[in-house]
Amino acid sequence: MSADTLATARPAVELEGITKRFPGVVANHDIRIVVEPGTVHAIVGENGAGKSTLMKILYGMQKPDEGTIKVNGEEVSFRSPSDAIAVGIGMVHQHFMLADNLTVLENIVLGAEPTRAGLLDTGRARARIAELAEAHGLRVDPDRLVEDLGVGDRQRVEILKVLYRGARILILDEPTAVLVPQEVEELFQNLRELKAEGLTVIFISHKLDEVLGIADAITVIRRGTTVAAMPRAEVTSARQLAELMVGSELPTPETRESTVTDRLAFRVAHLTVEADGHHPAPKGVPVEEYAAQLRADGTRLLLDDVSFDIHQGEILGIAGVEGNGQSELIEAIMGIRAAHGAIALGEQDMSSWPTLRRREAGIGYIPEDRHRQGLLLEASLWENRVLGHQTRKPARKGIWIDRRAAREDTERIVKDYDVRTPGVETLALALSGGNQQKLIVGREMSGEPRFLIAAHPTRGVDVGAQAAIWDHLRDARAAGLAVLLISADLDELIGLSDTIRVIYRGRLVASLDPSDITPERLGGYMTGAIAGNEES
Amino acid sequence: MTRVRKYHLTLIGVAALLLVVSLVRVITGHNDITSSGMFSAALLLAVPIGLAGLGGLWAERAGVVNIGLEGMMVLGTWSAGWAGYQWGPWAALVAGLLAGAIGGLIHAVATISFGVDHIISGVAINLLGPGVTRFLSEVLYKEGTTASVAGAGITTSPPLSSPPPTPSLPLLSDGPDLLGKLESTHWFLLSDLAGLLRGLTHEVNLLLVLAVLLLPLTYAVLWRTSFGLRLRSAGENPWAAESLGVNVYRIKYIAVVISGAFAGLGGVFLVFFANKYVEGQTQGRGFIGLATMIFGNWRPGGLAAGAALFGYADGLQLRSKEAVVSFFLFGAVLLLAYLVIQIRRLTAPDRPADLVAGASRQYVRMAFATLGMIVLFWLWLTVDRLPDEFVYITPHVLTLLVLLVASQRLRMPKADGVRYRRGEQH
Amino acid sequence: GGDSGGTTASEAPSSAGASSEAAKGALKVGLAFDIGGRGDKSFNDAAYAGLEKAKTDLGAEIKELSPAADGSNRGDLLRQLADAGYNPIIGVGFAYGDDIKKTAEEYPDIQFAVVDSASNGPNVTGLLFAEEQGSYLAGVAAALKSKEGHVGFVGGVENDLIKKFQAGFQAGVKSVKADAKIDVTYISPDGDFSGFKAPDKGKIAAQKMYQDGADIVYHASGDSGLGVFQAAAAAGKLAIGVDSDQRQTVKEADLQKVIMTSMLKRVDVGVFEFIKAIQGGAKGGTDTVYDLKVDGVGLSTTGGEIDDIKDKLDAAKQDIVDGKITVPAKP
Amino acid sequence: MPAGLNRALLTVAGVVIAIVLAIAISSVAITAAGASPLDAFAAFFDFGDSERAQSNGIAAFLNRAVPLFIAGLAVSVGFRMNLFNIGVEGQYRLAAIVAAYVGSTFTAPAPIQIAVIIIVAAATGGLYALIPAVMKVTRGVNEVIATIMLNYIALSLTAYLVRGPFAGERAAGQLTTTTPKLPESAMFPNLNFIFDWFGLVAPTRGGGLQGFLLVAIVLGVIVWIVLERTRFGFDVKASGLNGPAALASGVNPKKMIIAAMVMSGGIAGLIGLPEILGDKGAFNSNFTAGLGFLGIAVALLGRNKPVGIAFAALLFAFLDRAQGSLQFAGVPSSVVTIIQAVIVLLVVIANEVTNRLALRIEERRAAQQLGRDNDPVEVTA
Ligand SMILES: Nc1ncnc2c1ncn2[C@@H]1O[C@H](COP(=O)(O)OP(=O)(O)OP(=O)(O)O)[C@@H](O)[C@H]1O
Ligand SMILES: Nc1ncnc2c1ncn2[C@@H]1O[C@H](COP(=O)(O)OP(=O)(O)OP(=O)(O)O)[C@@H](O)[C@H]1O
Ligand SMILES: [Mg+2]
Ligand SMILES: [Mg+2]
Repeated sequence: MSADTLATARPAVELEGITKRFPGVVANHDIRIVVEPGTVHAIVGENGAGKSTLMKILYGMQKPDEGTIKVNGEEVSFRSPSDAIAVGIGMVHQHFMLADNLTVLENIVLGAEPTRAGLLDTGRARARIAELAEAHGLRVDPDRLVEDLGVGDRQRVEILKVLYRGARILILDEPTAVLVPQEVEELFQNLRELKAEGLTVIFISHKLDEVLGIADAITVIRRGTTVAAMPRAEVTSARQLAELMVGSELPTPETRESTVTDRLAFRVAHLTVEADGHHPAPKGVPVEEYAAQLRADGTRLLLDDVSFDIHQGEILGIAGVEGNGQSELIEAIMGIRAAHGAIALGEQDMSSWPTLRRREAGIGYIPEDRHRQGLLLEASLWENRVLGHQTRKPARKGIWIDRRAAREDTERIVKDYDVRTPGVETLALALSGGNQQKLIVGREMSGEPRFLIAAHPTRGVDVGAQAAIWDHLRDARAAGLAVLLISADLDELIGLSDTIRVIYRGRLVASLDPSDITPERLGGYMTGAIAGNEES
Repeated sequence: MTRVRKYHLTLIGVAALLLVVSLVRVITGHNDITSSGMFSAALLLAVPIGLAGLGGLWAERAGVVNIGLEGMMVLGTWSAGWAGYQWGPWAALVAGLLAGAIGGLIHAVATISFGVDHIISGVAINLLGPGVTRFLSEVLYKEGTTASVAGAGITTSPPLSSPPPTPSLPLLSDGPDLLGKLESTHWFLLSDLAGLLRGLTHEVNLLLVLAVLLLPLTYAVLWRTSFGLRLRSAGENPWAAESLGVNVYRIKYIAVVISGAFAGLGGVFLVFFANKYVEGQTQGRGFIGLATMIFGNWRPGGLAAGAALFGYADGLQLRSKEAVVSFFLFGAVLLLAYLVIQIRRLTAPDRPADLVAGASRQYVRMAFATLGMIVLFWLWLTVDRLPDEFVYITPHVLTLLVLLVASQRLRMPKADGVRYRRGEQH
Repeated sequence: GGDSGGTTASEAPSSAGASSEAAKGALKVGLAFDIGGRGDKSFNDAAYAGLEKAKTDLGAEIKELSPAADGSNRGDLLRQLADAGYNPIIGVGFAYGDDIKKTAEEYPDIQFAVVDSASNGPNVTGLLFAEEQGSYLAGVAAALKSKEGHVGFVGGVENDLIKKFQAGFQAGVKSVKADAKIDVTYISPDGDFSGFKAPDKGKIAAQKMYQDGADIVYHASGDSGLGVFQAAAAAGKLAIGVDSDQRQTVKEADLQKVIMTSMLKRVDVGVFEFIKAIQGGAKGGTDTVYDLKVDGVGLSTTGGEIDDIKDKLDAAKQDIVDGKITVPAKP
Repeated sequence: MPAGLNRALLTVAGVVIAIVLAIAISSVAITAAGASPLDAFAAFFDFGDSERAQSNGIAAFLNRAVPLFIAGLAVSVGFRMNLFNIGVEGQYRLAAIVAAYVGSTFTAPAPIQIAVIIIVAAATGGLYALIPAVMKVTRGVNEVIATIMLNYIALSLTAYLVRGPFAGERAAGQLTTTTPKLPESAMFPNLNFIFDWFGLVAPTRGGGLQGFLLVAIVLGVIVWIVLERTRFGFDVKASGLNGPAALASGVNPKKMIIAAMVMSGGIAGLIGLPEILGDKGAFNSNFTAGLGFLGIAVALLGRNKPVGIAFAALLFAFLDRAQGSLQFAGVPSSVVTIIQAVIVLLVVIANEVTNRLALRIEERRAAQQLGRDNDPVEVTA
């Protein structure tokens, strides 16, 4: 930092010696970061490096144990986010912070409501939102319920929330994780505009090329402390950044030679899911016909006549912006959600089977949200091993749960999958996200499935664990496993899949060959910008 | 747009119901089912339930389940009796409110500050309320005390030192009492309407007016003010609220304390009604209130409807045990209406696909409805008077029946009952 | 309110021998209340009045216990009294019937009494009250006073005890006006005692009767009766109280006015007389019936509202005492 | 397991602190009432002067604990999977009358007679609990409301049955309505011989120490085994800890709701049996009410675990027994309810605090252990 830059303007944010300890973890250790006003400052670091913690400290959500924070040159001390908001800081969180059952408008004004005579002045709020939306190209209908919005819209609401408060310093914690490239580009356009207006942006991402595309300066955090800080110009490649982050080389998800066989492993035909409750189809009417009729009636369909085959040794990737029917597809296959159409494992039709029987027949399931669908956080690891395998060896002996066998098998998983834990009696919540995910992968593989649903298998998992999970998927595929892979990480999708199908508004619209597709083109299909090559 | 349609639909529904009720009255000759006395009793019985329900609404909208309403209501009745005999109805009002609020505060401390399971804390308060009040009675109302001389016993307080004022609407329900005259003609529909209006306006106690006003007030505060928005956000996603600088703890505290105060107010109402505290006079109304709140989909309007239904049915079984039988006819007519609508839908040329698909199911349902209609009709023809034991439970059975029909549409606040701790996101 | 001046109940003829009997000293009387307990200003307190009288008049040492709110420990209270050396022991309320039977078997040397239930052991005395007879008089009074020929009855809990009140009342009314209309309402079913604690529901039930044209309502509904009085006051009509002279025990002046009379049930007399008899060496195994003959039940006259029909009431009473009229105990 | 031991120790410490605090708080109340707290606490331990009184007191205490324990068990089964069966109250009442009536209609050798009565009671309770379960599963009716309403309905229904179809003979002058008397073979043998073992006088109180205590113990063990060791128990636990995860693992939530509710109701059906088979010999209109609601408090206090529930039931029963002694000591007996409520509240608060503490410790331990034996991320691409 040279003397003359200091002379021109005081840094927008200056973090000095920030240390934050959690029980057993030092999340931040003596961190120092200087963010110049009117710039986009990226912070990178692997999972658990302490980025979110740092930002929460800057936003007043957590108190640092040590260190000082200066905003626009003034030293500040925040007791709550409202203090941070007061000095012009706004934060978009890593996970959406929206109240589903409130409208967009209510979510935006919450905490900074305009009032007239004690009542909420929605007129003024609406005007101001329209104005902001116009100025920054962030268009959303203020009267819709947030629960009806897609992820892109939600992200826009989050940013509007921050702008609405007149923030001059924006913190964006992994805002692009759930966006497709086109949306990312839109977002970056917005950010550049904001920057042009003199706003400061602190931007966190795991996607290094994105970082290189938008940032003016970059700080790298490793294991809770700053290991490098430099202007964009000094960075030569993503690889260089990555090595700073992890101290070693980047893994790639590419699969080499194809292991696809011609033996059919799994088939879905004409899968259709109604939005407003399932109504059984009349007897004798083929599903296609019934689906057509529903369409004609204007019934909203979450899944619209979806068909595909997966062969043994094949990974079928489903690309799509979140909310286009992926969750429904998985749930329909698992039997959690009622659907029309046929689902067959091998030769066996299982469309009328309950979830349990499907699992027993050999479907493995890595859910998209491990905390919601995958784990009993307040139960031990071995009990989590039993989950989903209550009816099978080794977890079960007659009507009993075979505790000893379950423990032993859990120890095997811990060893084989490198789950870092003090023991199998440890509660699942004491494990880090990546280790929890490895446990789930190990569990689902241990049932020797013939078909595996892997939804976002490496989401929120750091590079090390990521590579391990990819390896396991590849090995299983080589052994003849059929995999349905759903991922928002397009590199992962392209790298692992043998075939990619694009889902858009509940329909499979394109079938692509991963060997000659770029993430950008894929994003085009996903957003509907490029018309699909399939008719259903 | 949808709101307007919903509102109209509600109006049409109410009108249709009134029509059917009026018809049933004329056929059965049970004039009491729409008499002003009936509606006034229904209102009186509905109000304490509704107040408890409102209490539940405030707490649950802020994300705290309050099953301790009953205990808080008990605290309210005792305190109102105690303050009322010494300093009159206004003091009773304040004391009841405060005592309920203290109950709420205990619940708040346990659930919000200590993160205790909401149900557990509520159950403890339901134990605590009757225990503490009985204890206080044993101490303060024992023989030889001035209270005892004034008429207190171990189970009752002395009467209020002066009765709460009871205004009634001039002209319509008092003096010339035009509505009363119209009602006594027993004309179809007109008398029923008159009965309804007169029942709601004749000799209304001030607290009752206040209680009824609390419904729109609650709506206004929760849905039209910034405080209400924050409160609801605390029940939907407290972490989002926290991240925007809302002090979620404080909001929840306020909500739960108000919740207790409302339950206490329900207790005050009972004391005003009886003119004194009587041990056990809440009679489980806290629980019923909670039920009406769920029944009402966590909304003031629905809650009012639930409380009104319960109050009406309770009033009817208390006043005219024979008239309860006419509800068989009422049910039969409703089922008939349902059948007519279904047949028209099924025979319509452009019937929707889901009907085509679910036709067999539909037929089964209609067969059941037909059967039910016939049974109800037969019951109405043959039964003169049910054994009392079956009459007492009219309100409970009705509540269950309505829930069976309407329950699927309920949606509770998303973070209701969730333990919230600052900085610990789920 | 035991010693109200104008009641028709018999004057207890005992005070004379009090001082001499006090010398015996060893008399320790235990009493266990019904749910609600001591201080309920009603049934339990009436029993307590008898007990207290035994203390002052007979020099008895007394101990009274209230049961838990759910009444689950009635038997244990009796045993605790027995173990602590109390004899005799009295259970107040018909709910004690079963427990007294058991306890009496366990403690054959102790004398027991149960109010409102029959003797069921050689050392158990049943203290029974002819509520139907008193209620008959209440019915006669109501029918005579009613201008419309329309009266009402509000019962608290629909059990056989309260039905005795109803049966007597109805018979009394019909004896005067065979075509009289009698509305009957109960507040809660048997086993659910909330009907004794619901003044609001008592009020609503009575309100309906008054609106329909009844001009006198008799209640046997504990604290719910307050509501009946309020409804009467609001309608400008009359009501009849129960158990004790409610014109005296109810403190509100406007409510006192509407209480035409009360059907007295002299539990105090029953309790006291029992203790006295035991002190005199009596043994149990029989029932003592407190009926009109011994003035164990009757009508209160405070306020003088029924003075004008005193002749007719006395005649009716005499007919019952003479056995010319048998009052039904079941409706 | 040192981690488990840690947790257990912390829990016990928390409970002890909570009880001490509860005693302190109630002492304040007692003093305010003009009585001496020392007298009051002495009264809790005063089981009478004579040996007979003491034995009776102990029997009364244990007899009270039995239905409370069963009620707690019944409630806990539902609560374990976040199913709030507030309807235990109605379930046991209805079950009691049906069982008492059915048991009175025939005579068989004692074991058969008693077994039939127990089965009828469990079946009735289970069937009555099936109503809210089916309503919830098919129509989404909130079980809290449904069971509250069904409690009132059961109350009226039993009132109807006991005076109508199920009415039995009554002695002249007996006002309590009752079902027919059960035959002698239906009466559960008592456990008075246990007092001999300890050299105590056998209690004389009606029925003595009720034999149903054994049934309760067996029931507790069965419930523990079912919930902790079987697949069904695992499914219940999973559903309670994380509904969506249980669903995804193949647990059928509808079946679980029905199974848990019926099991809860079935257990509830037994609550009234000690009173009927060990004491009264019939169902009558003075049948003890309110145990279902107390069961909620007992279950919560016992953290929904059979052993905890046993302790909680004993504690409640111990306090309840003192109702008479307190009055002898001149202390308002309502102080019992206050102590119970305060203990429930404080114990759960203490539980919460110690639980959190234990989790922290566990997390720290996990983190420390991992910090020691693992170095930076190694990449295996
Ligand atoms: N509230 C908390 N309590 C205990 N530990 C925490 C807490 N929040 C974060 N941590 C730990 O602190 C460390 C830093 O976490 P942080 O969320 O800041 O990482 P991150 O860099 O944002 O990771 P990611 O890329 O996964 O978002 C991690 O080990 C995390 O588990
Ligand atoms: N909210 C929280 N409260 C308490 N501890 C937490 C919290 N969040 C995380 N931790 C602790 O932080 C550690 C890491 O958790 P986290 O889920 O952030 O993992 P991570 O660092 O992202 O892991 P990975 O690198 O495997 O993705 C764990 O030990 C966990 O116990
Ligand atoms: Mg992480
Ligand atoms: Mg982060």
